[in-house]
Amino acid sequence: MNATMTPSSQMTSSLIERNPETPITMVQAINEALFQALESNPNVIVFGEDVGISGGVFRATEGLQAQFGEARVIDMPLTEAGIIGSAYGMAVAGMTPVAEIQFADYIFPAFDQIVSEVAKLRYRSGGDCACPMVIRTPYGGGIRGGTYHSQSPEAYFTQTPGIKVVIPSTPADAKGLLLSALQSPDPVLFMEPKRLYRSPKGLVPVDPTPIPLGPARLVQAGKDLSVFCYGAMVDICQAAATKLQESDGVSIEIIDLRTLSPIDEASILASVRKTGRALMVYEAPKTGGYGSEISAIIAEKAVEYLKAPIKRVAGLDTPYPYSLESVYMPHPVRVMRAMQEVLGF
Amino acid sequence: MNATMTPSSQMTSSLIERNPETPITMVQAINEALFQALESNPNVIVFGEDVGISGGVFRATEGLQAQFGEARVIDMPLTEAGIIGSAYGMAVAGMTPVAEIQFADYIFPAFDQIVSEVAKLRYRSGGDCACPMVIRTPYGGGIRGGTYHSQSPEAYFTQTPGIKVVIPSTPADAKGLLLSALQSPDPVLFMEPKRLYRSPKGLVPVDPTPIPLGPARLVQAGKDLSVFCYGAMVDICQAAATKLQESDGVSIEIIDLRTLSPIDEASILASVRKTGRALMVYEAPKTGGYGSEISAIIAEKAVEYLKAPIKRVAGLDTPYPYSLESVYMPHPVRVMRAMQEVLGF
Amino acid sequence: MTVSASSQTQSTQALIGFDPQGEMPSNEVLLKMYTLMLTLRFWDERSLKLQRSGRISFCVTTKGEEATQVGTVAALRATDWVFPAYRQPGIPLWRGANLESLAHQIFGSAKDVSLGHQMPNHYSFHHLYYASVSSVIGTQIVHASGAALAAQAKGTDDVAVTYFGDGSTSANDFHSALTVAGAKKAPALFFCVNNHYAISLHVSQQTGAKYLADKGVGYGVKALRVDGNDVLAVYQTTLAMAERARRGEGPALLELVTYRLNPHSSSDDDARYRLKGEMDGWIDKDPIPRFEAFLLEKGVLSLPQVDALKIQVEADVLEATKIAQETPLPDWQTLIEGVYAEIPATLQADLDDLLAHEQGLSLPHPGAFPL
Amino acid sequence: MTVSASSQTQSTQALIGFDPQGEMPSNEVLLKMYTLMLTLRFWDERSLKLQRSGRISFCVTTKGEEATQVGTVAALRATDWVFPAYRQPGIPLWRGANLESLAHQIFGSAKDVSLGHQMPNHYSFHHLYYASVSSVIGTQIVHASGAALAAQAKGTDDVAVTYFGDGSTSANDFHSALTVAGAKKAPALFFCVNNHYAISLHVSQQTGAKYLADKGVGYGVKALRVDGNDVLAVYQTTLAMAERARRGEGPALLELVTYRLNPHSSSDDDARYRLKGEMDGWIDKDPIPRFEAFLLEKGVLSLPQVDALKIQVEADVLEATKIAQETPLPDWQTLIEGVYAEIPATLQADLDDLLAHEQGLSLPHPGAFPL
Ligand SMILES: Cc1ncc(C[n+]2csc(CCOP(=O)(O)OP(=O)(O)O)c2C)c(N)n1
Ligand SMILES: Cc1ncc(C[n+]2csc(CCOP(=O)(O)OP(=O)(O)O)c2C)c(N)n1
Ligand SMILES: [Mg+2]
Ligand SMILES: [Mg+2]
Repeated sequence: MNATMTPSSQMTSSLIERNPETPITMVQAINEALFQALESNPNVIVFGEDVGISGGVFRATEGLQAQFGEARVIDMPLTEAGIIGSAYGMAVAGMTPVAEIQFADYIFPAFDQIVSEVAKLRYRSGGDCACPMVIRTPYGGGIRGGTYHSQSPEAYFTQTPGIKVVIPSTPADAKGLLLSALQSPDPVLFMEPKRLYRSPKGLVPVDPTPIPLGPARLVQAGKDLSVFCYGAMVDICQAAATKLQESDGVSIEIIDLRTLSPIDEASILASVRKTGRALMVYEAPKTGGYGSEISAIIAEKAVEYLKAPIKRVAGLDTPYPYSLESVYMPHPVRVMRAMQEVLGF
Repeated sequence: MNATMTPSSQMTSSLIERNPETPITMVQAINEALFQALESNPNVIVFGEDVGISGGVFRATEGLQAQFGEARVIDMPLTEAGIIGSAYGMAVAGMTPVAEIQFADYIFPAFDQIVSEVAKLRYRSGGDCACPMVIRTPYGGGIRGGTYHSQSPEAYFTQTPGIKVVIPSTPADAKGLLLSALQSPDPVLFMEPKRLYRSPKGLVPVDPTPIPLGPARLVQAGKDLSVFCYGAMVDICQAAATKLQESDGVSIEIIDLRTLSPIDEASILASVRKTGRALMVYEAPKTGGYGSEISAIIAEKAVEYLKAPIKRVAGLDTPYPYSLESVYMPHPVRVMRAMQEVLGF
Repeated sequence: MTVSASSQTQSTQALIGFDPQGEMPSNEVLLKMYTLMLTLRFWDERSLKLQRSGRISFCVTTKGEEATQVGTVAALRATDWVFPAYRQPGIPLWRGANLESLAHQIFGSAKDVSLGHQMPNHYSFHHLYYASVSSVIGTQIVHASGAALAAQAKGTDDVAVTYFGDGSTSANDFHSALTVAGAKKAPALFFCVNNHYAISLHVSQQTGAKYLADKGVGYGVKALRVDGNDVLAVYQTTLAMAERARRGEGPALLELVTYRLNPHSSSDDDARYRLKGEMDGWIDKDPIPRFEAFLLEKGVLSLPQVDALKIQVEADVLEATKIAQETPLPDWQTLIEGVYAEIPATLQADLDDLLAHEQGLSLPHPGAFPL
Repeated sequence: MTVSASSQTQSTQALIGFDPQGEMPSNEVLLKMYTLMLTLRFWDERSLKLQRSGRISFCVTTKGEEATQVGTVAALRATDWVFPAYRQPGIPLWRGANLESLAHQIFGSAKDVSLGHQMPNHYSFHHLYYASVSSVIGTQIVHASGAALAAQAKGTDDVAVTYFGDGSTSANDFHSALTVAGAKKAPALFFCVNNHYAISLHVSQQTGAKYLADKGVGYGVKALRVDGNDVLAVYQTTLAMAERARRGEGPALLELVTYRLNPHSSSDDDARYRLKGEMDGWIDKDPIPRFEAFLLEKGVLSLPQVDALKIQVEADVLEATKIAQETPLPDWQTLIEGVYAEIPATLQADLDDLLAHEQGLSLPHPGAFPL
């Protein structure tokens, strides 16, 4: 296999030769997971717009077509509905499709296929049919992409029973969770925080090591406040917490939810029952965002433990802006202030 | 105008001749509003699948094409994206489009047009362009429609800034709110609880009398518990409250939200600050439903008034079932038990 | 400036009929085809009766369109994936599904494969390569393109097929499907069952195209118009196009020209929109008497055999629906089965809560609605 | 069974060029067309420079595709609604927008009509009948069908037009748009700017169709292939099809055959996918030198005039971008303006909360991304 590798391909060389002690980027980690999946499972097919000859606009599929051929790494015409609908047909016919939607903002032409078909097939057939697949898509802001290259549409899908929603926040999680998604018997929407694609880097096991879908990740334990976040907001919450712990001597617990749907309710409730305070941080517009659901769960099942209001730091209830996006996106200072408010209640 | 009316048309005769003291159905009220809008505003265009020659599968557009002609009441090809996309173009060009999506379950092929285009046009152009329109669609369960004729997808839209979401619960509200929607400078998704289309009947003013978008409706005042609901759930909450008030001597406030987006936060908070207890009732799957957002608002802004957990009675987190839908849909007894739980906390 | 007509692509579709020189099924297969067409007719009648008497909530029939089902499936392999619309019960029946399993589905009984999760006529027969039916118009079309890509990737010579109506050609996914299959030369057959109506909209209002088969050229997909009431014309054309696809020569769009002899569904009133007089001509073209006459003429069947067959088939249909009618509804636990392969803990907890308190509740249904 | 080729619709598209006998713009209009083409070329160069030096975050250019903009808009009325993609800045400029307003948009400055809400090149000029640009591929196509229906309902003889790329013909809304316009004979013109690439995908991989113009026949929409690098061929064909539509004879699809001479956008590396040698032939067909030669030959322009014009246009572009560059960013209040006609109370409260505490915050941007 080595013999046929194109030497120019970053990925293949990183897979084979890279030093496990050298940190890699999230996009490299994803590329590596896809490579290993294609290599180990002949049923895996990777496809989407510009994923083949050009290696994907973010280079996540770099080198894959050269390695695995045009029948398994497919450049598709410009139709998201065609991409997801095809994934469904492939899955029913026994393949393991990995479809890329170039930006999460462009998932909406495929919304009907995802919400009406992919998410409902198993249920509507009483388990007779199913269509396990992975839909990968970069999401989120912070790259000066404006209205249509910055959205965080996770809550459209977390409210849709039948599809899992997974969001990594580190290179290692990206690889490990993607490998698990590829083994899931159910469809998985795998949303990649594009702001983290190229930095920070992190250590990632070279061998394929799946990280189970489901359990949230305890980023840091604490006793005064529980912060729930995911994706690009994890670093921001950590930055805020670090600052506040130093200045105010408080103890903050940060939970990276990772699998947003189905939700890890037990971890959320356990944390809040311990700390008595909860803060949700997410990039999407505040109203109807994923943080609202966490809030509702806590208010329903742990209200008696609460010492303060449950707060949300999120985007404004507007479409995503361009010139002032750095005001719009949750900022560590804004998160810090919200922490202070909740702690000082 | 009377002269050209087809005598067989229920609607036109009801408009002209009907006794204002005789209750009418919700579908008649909607038909009447559309008739009066077409009559008074030459820019109004009504269109959708089967709305013309057949008068709509629920008969909401009965008689309109015969009265106003094929250029203003248009039978469209089977393309929801084409219907909503056309509405956008019409609105930009100065018309007042009223598009029907035959079932809310079939709004997803038009999701991209609604979420990416209709809802974002004003913002993305900084107010330079806008596309006011009304999208009417029957939604909700209780008619043995199974997976694809019963869904309540309101929360996909209430989380989308830029489009208003309005849901009537009585024939009078249906007419009055629809007339206001037709005057709104912003796009309105007008969701009609199809289970209430033909019963119960209610008194409706014959003259066009808009009911403002925005304010929730106080169905009944109370002091021990606030119940937030809309659409077909209002009657169910009332039935439950009536029973419980009789048996347990409690006092229950019921608020019909009517305009779900933008939300009437003031009414919600005022009510909860008064009663100290909140219950949300909705038909959609519980997770990520509209009730979760209300819960989050209360938990954020009125938590210190709470005497009990904030509860949600909703659909299960599954696609909509067929054989056992009467178990799935919130039932008065289930609502009553939830009221008791919250009251007895 | 004047632009000459020849500088643009023009429609030139002819209607393809039965070719006496063409490929013919064996007598045994001809008999199976005829029996299935009769079965479908009786199944329709029975379903409508059950619906009218309130024993099932809803039904769609396929009266008039039997040849489009039977002629196609008879020409396919049992392992060719089928992505159907809601008007193709003939496909699983051809492949060995029994009437009882269809009956359990329309009653949503405890023995329904789909656990009573879907309304009547939305079957699923994965082991027969017949994928679960959706109500959403057009979505299945692109699934066939995907299954055809899968066949390409696996290197088999299976084809994937899909059925959809005239109205469905306007849906997004008709476009997605033909775009993908055309660009990739995927081995898919697209059966457009042109029954002239999409609920109330006549096909002439559905599109500006002269013929639905004209839609193929814009995707580089071979497209043909076939007499959809001639089961043998359908059979021959399907066979030819399937072989072509298996050889790697690409997908085909077959417009099967037929007519819906019943209302759209049990909720529909077709008197409101049906073109005056149109129906009569089509009753004369009813595919069943046509095929019957052919078989009698060829001596494949005799009149007494026909009579006996009809009695038998009617009895089979009656028996199957009786069994289903007497079967109870599914257990409440089925409400949460099949959302995911494993039941999420929170979902089980929510159901348990219901189970503990509300056993036996039911809301009245306000009656028939237009679906 | 063999099916004869004549029984299916075949592609027969010829490329339409300039007709010396055909309709010609006045010399004044010819000069305006040429000046605008130059302006676009300089605008591209300047934008790229601004992007490369980090003064704007992103740009798309239209190099090579100038004739598709200028030839079409010159043949339209000022009140014909335009629903553009992101590669048609020539339309508002033709209709009187000044370069400064475009410059404010690409800088997202306080003077941007769109209040800095969108990324560069996403203009909106409602008063010029040029509707706000979306980044979502294809959505605008059906907006033109809607505006055309509006013209029908109002009884005017305006047409509505839209621009989109070769890749966009695969998007759902290409299908929605042509389905609606074709079925309703709506006065819409669909300009498909075939620049041979959708980012990295060559048009030959985008569809199985021989020509993109073949896609018209499936909708009953007249469709023509035009030399999109010949501004006068584009002008003449547009004029003819617009007049036809105004007469109520229906919509038209014009495939304007051209070539993208720059990478897809400032984020793209076209060396990865461009077909070897393909570019050279197209550089020879560059629409600007071609038109220039024509005007010089006809004596509409002299060489010294050409040189003076180039200097003037370059200076104008520079001046406009300078002004925008010196303009500050919009006020924070603009963040919440334009979601609805009225600002919801809760939204104002959320912003006020930000204003009270976080004035002056900003996150670093991690740099250029492929958009
Ligand atoms: C996306 C979507 N829109 C609307 C409907 C409602 N609907 C059900 S059947 C139908 C007409 C379908 O016509 P056609 O494709 O010709 O199939 P036929 O019923 O004639 O077999 C419509 C509009 C639907 N089911 N799905
Ligand atoms: C719905 C959607 N999918 C994907 C993209 C990403 N994207 C931006 S431009 C483009 C290619 C467009 O090609 P074409 O229509 O030929 O236009 P061109 O850029 O060549 O003018 C793609 C895939 C998008 N903007 N919208
Ligand atoms: Mg039909
Ligand atoms: Mg292009």
